[in-house]
Amino acid sequence: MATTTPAQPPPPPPAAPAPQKKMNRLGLPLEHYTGSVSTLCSGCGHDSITNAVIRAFFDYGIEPHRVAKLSGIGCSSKTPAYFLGRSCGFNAVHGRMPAIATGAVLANRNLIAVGVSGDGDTASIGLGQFMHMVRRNVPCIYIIENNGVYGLTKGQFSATADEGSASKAGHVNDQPPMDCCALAINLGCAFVARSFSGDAKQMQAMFKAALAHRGTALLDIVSPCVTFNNHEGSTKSYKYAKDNDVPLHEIGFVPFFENIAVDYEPGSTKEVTMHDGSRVLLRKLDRDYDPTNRLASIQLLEEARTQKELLTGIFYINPKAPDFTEQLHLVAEPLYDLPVERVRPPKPVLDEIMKGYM
Amino acid sequence: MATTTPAQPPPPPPAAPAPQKKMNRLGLPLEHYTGSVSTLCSGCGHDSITNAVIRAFFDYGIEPHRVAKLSGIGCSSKTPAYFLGRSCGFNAVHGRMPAIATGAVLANRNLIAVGVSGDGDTASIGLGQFMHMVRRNVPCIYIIENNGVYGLTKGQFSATADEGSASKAGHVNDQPPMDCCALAINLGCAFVARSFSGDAKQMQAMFKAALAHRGTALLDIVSPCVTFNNHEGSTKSYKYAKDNDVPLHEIGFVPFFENIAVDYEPGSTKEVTMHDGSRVLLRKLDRDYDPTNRLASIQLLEEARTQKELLTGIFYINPKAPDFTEQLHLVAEPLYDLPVERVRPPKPVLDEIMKGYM
Amino acid sequence: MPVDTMPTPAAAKAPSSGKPVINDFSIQVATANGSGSQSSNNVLLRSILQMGIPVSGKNLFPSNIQGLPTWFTIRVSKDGYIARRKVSEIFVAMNEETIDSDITDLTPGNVLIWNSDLRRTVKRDDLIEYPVPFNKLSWEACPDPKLRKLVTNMVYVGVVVHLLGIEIAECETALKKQFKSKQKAIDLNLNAIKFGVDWAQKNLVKKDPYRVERMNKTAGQILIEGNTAAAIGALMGGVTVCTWYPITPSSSLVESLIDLCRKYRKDPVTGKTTVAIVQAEDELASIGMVLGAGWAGARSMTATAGPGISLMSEFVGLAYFADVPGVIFDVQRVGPSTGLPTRTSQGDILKAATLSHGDTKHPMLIPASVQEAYQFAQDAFDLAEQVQSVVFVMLDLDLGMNFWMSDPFPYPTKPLNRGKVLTKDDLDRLGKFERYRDVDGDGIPYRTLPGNPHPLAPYFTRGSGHNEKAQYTERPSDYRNLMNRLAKKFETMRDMVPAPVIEADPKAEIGIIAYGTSHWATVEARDQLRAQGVPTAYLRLRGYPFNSQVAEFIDKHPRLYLVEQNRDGQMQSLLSLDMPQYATKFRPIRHYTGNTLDAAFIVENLRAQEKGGHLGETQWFGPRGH
Amino acid sequence: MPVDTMPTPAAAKAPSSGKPVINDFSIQVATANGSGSQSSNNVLLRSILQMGIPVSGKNLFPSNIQGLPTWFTIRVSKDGYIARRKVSEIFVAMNEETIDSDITDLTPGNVLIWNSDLRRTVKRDDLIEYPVPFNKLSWEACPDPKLRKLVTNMVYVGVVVHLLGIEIAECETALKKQFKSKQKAIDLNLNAIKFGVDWAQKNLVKKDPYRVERMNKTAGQILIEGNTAAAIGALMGGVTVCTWYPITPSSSLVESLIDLCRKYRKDPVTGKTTVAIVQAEDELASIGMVLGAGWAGARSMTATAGPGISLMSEFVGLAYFADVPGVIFDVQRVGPSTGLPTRTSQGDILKAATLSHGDTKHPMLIPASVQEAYQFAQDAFDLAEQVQSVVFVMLDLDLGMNFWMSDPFPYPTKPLNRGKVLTKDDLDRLGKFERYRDVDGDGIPYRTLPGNPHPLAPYFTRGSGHNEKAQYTERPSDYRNLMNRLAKKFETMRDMVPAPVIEADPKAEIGIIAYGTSHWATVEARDQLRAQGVPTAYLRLRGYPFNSQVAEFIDKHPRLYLVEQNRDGQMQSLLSLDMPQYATKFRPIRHYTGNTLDAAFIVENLRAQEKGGHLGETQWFGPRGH
Ligand SMILES: Cc1ncc(C[n+]2csc(CCOP(=O)(O)OP(=O)(O)O)c2C)c(N)n1
Ligand SMILES: Cc1ncc(C[n+]2csc(CCOP(=O)(O)OP(=O)(O)O)c2C)c(N)n1
Ligand code: SF4
Ligand code: SF4
Ligand SMILES: [Mg+2]
Ligand SMILES: [Mg+2]
Repeated sequence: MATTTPAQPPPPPPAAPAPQKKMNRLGLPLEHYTGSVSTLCSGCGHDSITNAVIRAFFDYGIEPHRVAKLSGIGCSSKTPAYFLGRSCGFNAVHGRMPAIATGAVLANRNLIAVGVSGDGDTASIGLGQFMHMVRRNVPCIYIIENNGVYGLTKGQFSATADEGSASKAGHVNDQPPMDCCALAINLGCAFVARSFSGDAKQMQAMFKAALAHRGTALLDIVSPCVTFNNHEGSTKSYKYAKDNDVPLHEIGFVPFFENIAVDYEPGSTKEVTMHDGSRVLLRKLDRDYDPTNRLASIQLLEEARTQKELLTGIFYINPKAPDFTEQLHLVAEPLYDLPVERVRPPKPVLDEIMKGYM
Repeated sequence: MATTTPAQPPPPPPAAPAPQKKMNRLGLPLEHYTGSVSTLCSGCGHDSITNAVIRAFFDYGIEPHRVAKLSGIGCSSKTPAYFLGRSCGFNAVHGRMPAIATGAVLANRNLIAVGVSGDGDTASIGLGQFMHMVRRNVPCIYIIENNGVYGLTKGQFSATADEGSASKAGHVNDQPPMDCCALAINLGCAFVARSFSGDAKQMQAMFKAALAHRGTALLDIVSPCVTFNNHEGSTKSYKYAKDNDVPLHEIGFVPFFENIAVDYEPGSTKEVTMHDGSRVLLRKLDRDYDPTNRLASIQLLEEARTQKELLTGIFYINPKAPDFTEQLHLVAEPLYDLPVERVRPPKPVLDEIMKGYM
Repeated sequence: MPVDTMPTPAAAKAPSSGKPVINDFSIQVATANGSGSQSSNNVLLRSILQMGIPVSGKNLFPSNIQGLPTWFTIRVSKDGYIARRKVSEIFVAMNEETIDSDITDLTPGNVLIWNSDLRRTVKRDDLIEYPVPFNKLSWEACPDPKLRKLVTNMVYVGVVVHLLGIEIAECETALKKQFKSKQKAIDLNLNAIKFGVDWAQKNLVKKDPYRVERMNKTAGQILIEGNTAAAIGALMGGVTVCTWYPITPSSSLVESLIDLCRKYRKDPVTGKTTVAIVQAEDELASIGMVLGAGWAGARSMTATAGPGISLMSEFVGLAYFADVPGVIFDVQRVGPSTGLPTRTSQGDILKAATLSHGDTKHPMLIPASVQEAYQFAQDAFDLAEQVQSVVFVMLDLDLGMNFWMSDPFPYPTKPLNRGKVLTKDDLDRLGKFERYRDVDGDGIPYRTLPGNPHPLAPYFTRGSGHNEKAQYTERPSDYRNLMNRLAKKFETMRDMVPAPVIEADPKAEIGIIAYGTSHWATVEARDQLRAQGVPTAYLRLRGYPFNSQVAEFIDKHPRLYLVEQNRDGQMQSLLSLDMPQYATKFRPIRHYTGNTLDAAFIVENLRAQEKGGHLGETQWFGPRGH
Repeated sequence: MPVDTMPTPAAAKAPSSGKPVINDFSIQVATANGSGSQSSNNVLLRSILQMGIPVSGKNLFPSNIQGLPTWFTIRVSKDGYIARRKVSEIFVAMNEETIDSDITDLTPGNVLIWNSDLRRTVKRDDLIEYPVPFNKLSWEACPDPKLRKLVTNMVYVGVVVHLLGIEIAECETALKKQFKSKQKAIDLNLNAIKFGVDWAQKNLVKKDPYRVERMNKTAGQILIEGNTAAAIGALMGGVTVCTWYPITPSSSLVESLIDLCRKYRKDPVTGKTTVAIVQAEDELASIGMVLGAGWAGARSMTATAGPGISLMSEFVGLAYFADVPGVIFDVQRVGPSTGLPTRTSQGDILKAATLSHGDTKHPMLIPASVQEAYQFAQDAFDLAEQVQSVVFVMLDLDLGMNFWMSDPFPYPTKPLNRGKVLTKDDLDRLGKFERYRDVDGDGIPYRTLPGNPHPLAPYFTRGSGHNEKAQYTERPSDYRNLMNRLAKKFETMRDMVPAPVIEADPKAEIGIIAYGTSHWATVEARDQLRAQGVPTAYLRLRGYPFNSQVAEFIDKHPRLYLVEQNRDGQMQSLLSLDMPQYATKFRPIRHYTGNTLDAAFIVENLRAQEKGGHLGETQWFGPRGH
């Protein structure tokens, strides 16, 4: 029956371009990283992000069963069905992906949480949860597929719509946009980046860097909605994004398992060693920029705002910030399947407690 | 019956120190600005804020019936019962004062909205509403009575608790604080200030400046909870606040109805003319600071954060930002009592509409 | 289309003979979402309507923007029935994704118009088939590849127009309506239709009996969606603050209102507007703004669907406890949770009525027609201000998002009823005011509005305990008195919400109760039952709480059927709790598939229960011991 | 204390003669919140308990931190009754703010111990009075002004100790308990008590009949709050994720758990913890985390009260629709809205059971005692995982925040029941897995957990339409099948929740149904009725959905009374909907003032209805036509 879109194996052929190598370091083919056929509008930016996720996880060689995909509600939040079909997923309620993700990683800290959200899902209804998750530094790759509108409900402005951006019907948005990257930095987020769904290379490098990070990694990705926000006058259209995308640096990534020495001219590249030993290489383009300096990142984003520049790149990294499971001093093993002896104190403990109330 | 605390006239004697002059410019006595007897713990910072509000509204000469007092839930949110007993008030649900305030000012744009909230009310459960209200620039004086804990539920950390601050029981907070001023500036708030409930003079000047402002005026006031957060190790205790309070400038206020020329040494004072013609005078103390420069205010707060400085003062003012009623192009009269002819189109309009569907 | 797999013993048989069937059949068109087929379907619908023939249109669409299967059904009914029919005699198969399952599901004797350029594997020899190479035709009809998809859809309109004998002039009129005055679009589409007509004329031999013939049953009728109707009602009801958060199927209600207000709620002199419409950040905010505005004296409203209702729970309890007015349009979709967001149900009835923690009850207005949607939208504002309460207007997706034929709406004759508001002058006259005193014995207190300069006017509103003077209290008797007054207020509402509509039948032993959109299938089912020798009386609920006519009706009829579109019998719950003496009397007819209700379902279920038969799958979770 | 102004025809009369009354009276102490009186009251309570006499303590406190009136009641009952009594024979008036109204409300013959240093204007000549200059005494007893307020409270303990004949050695033991090993505090307080005793010895002449005498009815008993009991249950139940947002009266449940886990859930080797306890930013987040954790296989819980329940509505509907486990402790307080946050009610029963939009139903466990709070907390985790559902544990403020005597809790004997979880090995063996297939015919499907490496294991969870394979679907029959399975699952739960406790009486024509804390007043009321020649049978509900014993019990008794602590008869609603054949049979006894229920209220209401009398004020909003 056609209204039943398959969400399980057998997975469809990969939507990404034919892989250069057949198997990744785990010996898995790319098909192990794809999902169901997308039901989004053809040309939707979200599908490009899906492809980049597939590619990055394949390249990095993550075992699919270790991943938990979490999302809210929206066209963007549907995408976890379209990648990593061999991972568990939870498409929750609107704006509440962070809570579900937090619960899941607390239950099982071995899970690699990938949260997908939309700009409406995150910056409108979900703003509080987004910010509190960031504040807690919950280990999760948090992807905002940012098109400035509510796609699934047919094109209303979201809170990331730029001041002065026009709707398809020609109405102009009067309010300043929420800049989720600026907010995240403000709250101490230790991995904050922005990309554009039209830049597959940049996205893939960022996803890999995010995989190497511990804690919340925020990726705010401008992802045009071809159906409702791709017109003249929109500041989230393909054309606008292409014309205004200013990459901050060129991002290279050397995973921990490839012990490669990379040559670069001194001063040309900023290298950051990630938590798992991978290295992120940021090759300078127009400006000198140190993504480990928080004040600099704040200034950078404020300047970009006033100049209405669509800056992309990794704005801030701090590979050392303790994540939420560490803050909570959890045991090393996942909580969810600790044996009864470790979660139910023995009888003498109950006796002791009872004595205290006698 | 004792459990029925009177919330209406006859109002109790003023809690504020004896007034210097008996009547304000409207010929009203101070008693017209007081409310019921406070039921907060004696010494609670919130009561000092209450007194400053009473004094500021008296001095400014606002007719009490023009004011609408709105609040959420918490010890702080109870305070609207303790000031301006001759104004209407609405003590709503936890964290949702902004929505109530927004609705009220849309219904009646002549109302002067005073919203009171706590740090739990605003930065935890109410973060989303707070930020979206700021983004809309809803005309409202938004007071956060910030004690770093949930007072009414007995002392749990709130989201403004500083990293490293200790609870009464000695547990240490691991997470970075939400800085509501920094967040508000990020969202384009056009009046952002911080004070300390121990500084009555600064608070009163700020409240007057806020009254002269159009749009959301955010006042984040550190207000110690003597019962649950006034101990050694707390960064929101009286002692800590007194020891660490660094006023950014000295605030003077010349209301529009007092046509006074103020003499000051050139370069010593920054003057800002407010929407209603009042003037805010910011006399330089240690540093040169221009509160009309947004980037500067962002840098200032980030520096204060890293140096763990409790800066107080007016961080940012922009008297020109259009408020929400203007953005919505509302008619000049309050909507709530427009006559039927203005809200129900005449019969020919219905005929025309019907024709369109034939 | 997705069929209901419940056994259908008495499915209507399509005539296989050549005897003409005039103005009495359904057409169903299968396309993909976002392919522009909606315009084509509307043109088809309107053309038939303009020929004076009663029609209705129902869109079964996916929760998706582009590419997933969509089915549009046009019912043509000389008798004026507008409910869905279980079987559509004519099927137009335009979607490759579903063509096989669609064809499999057809009833023998059905007419099948299908795009022969699609991959079809299912073969049938019991259908009347018209293969049409639509892709090829649209290549020919439209040189511009960008417009070709749209044109394809108009070509099938042409084929249907030819086969059914629809007047081409009416198509032209309908196109003008559809594309306003965009002549280029009109021409393009008209040409495509004509192309389809021509091709059909040359290539198809009429083998089926279905035809339209001009009647005069639709003169002066409008064709409108319930959401638009409600929006016009709100406009005429003098709404001044509207807040919302987009959610299917309620968004178009507010979006219609926005369009209307842009035109009709501008001050002629200043160009400023007399209404504030705010897209909130979520439903917690939108209901909060409604209540802030209602408290400050505005006529305030929001529109939402199930998930929004859940999020509004806490605030609605505050409104109950503190007597704050506001209007909530709940355009119901299939729950629980996200459920089927683009399918219809009556699944929030009990939930809205009892929303929030603690002892709470809220009034509901339940329109069945677009005219009632228009009327009740206005009534809701009056009622909210009169009783100082949140008022729910319970639409559903079927009413809200489908096109319904109706008489044009009457201009309101009553003034706005602003309820018990005391002005400064009133207070001067009265000399006293206590916000929550039950002065009139109806449980409804008087209120003042913020800004009233009289010294007695200000009071403090709170969701915590308060006495008659609006003072804070924890005194047990104060609390009980307040709760009793609120209960009394609810009693007062029994005769303030719209009364039920009763169609008595002195011969009937069977009474049927239905509400909302279940009405249309019920009307048709009653006619069928009457024709089968089973007369029925009928009561249509239009409001909650219930008035005394409901008990009388239940009492009068030995056997009582309750038709609703949810699993748990949510209206039955409300009736049983209000009238426990009848709790065992209700015989449930419950439809919960997301599809709109059809008369056959009612007839079959009712007759099975009359025979003492099982209630089908609904039985085992029905009331125990019943 | 705030009295209930409902007419009290049969109020208990205190004996005015000198005949001694041993171990059978109540003491009520009026103080101000935050004055430290809680320690004094606890010492008094414990001292009596340690003398082997059954006691219970109830705290009536304001929604405020410091300075507002508080009343603490200690009931001393040789027969072991622990419900509130309407009248307290001994009143200790320590609060100037309420002294006049408190004294006005006393029953003739009551004993009044009052602080004669307070301004009192009300005179009475029908009381047995003991004026005590407490302020003066505390000046003398305590040179340090900072401690004086606390000491005052211990001085009144001394006066009471002397008047009632409480053994001073037991006070010392109680003080040690209270102040752990802080010798300085123990000494200071003990001296204050002795000071009070001495003063009373010298200055007061015993005029009243009330005395305590050592018994042996409390040996080995614990004295504990229900919230603490539930926390110990959660600890023993193996909770691994607990999220919360502070709200009275639920906060102390989680705060107790935090304290317990700090001690008892640390890995002995690493010092790390085996439980994640998270203070969320609000209740939408706390329930979301519970469900995320439950989905990923943790035993997860949250605790909240009415407003939190409302905010959790949307997420709880998701859990229902997608079979996600989690435990919610609802410690009920008085609603609607903020209501009376520090007063008790059973006002969320219907609301929790039907929480969320659409057709939803959720199981509830309803403890009446601290031991059940402990037990059901454990059971809830088992049930949640067994049936893959949100499980509500419905406490109330009375149970949660008052001190109750109990046998020590038994160590659990059953292993943890983790429900139908398939491991990699299971999947290897089975060779197939469909997440939502009803394999066992009980409506409960099997699940895998994220992280399971078997290729069949992963599935996609969603709140939108899904078929048995967890695939997205909008197909009508898929939806209906899913809803039917969920309804069947709910049927399965009937015999999985705790069965009712029945006390049959073959002679009884009257059956009483009660639940939760209403139990204690009901037990006492039944004894009183029996003494009056009215035997009753009793069924105490402990879970929802109901099992077949409930219907049998209702059926068996010609007249059936239903005791609950809410206005609208929320449990009556659930019973009526489940067993419509009995919907008219319930005779409501509803107490809704925020005060705890007392036996006299039940006896009076029941007897009035037996006489065919009116139901008092509850009648006019009761079920119609009843
Ligand atoms: C509580 C609730 N309110 C409203 C909706 C309706 N809704 C579905 S998706 C959506 C917005 C999606 O926007 P965004 O997150 O930007 O995702 P996009 O579709 O643009 O990718 C809304 C409002 C809902 N599902 N739930
Ligand atoms: C929905 C909801 N959750 C929880 C509560 C309980 N509650 C009351 S006040 C409060 C926190 C108050 O903290 P804050 O806003 O900082 O005010 P303060 O008392 O410190 O002034 C909480 C959690 C509530 N009233 N409503
Ligand atoms: S509506 Fe927009 S966001 Fe949604 S699938 Fe289509 S293009 Fe993408
Ligand atoms: S608890 Fe804290 S915040 Fe509340 S009234 Fe007391 S001092 Fe103030
Ligand atoms: Mg979007
Ligand atoms: Mg606080």
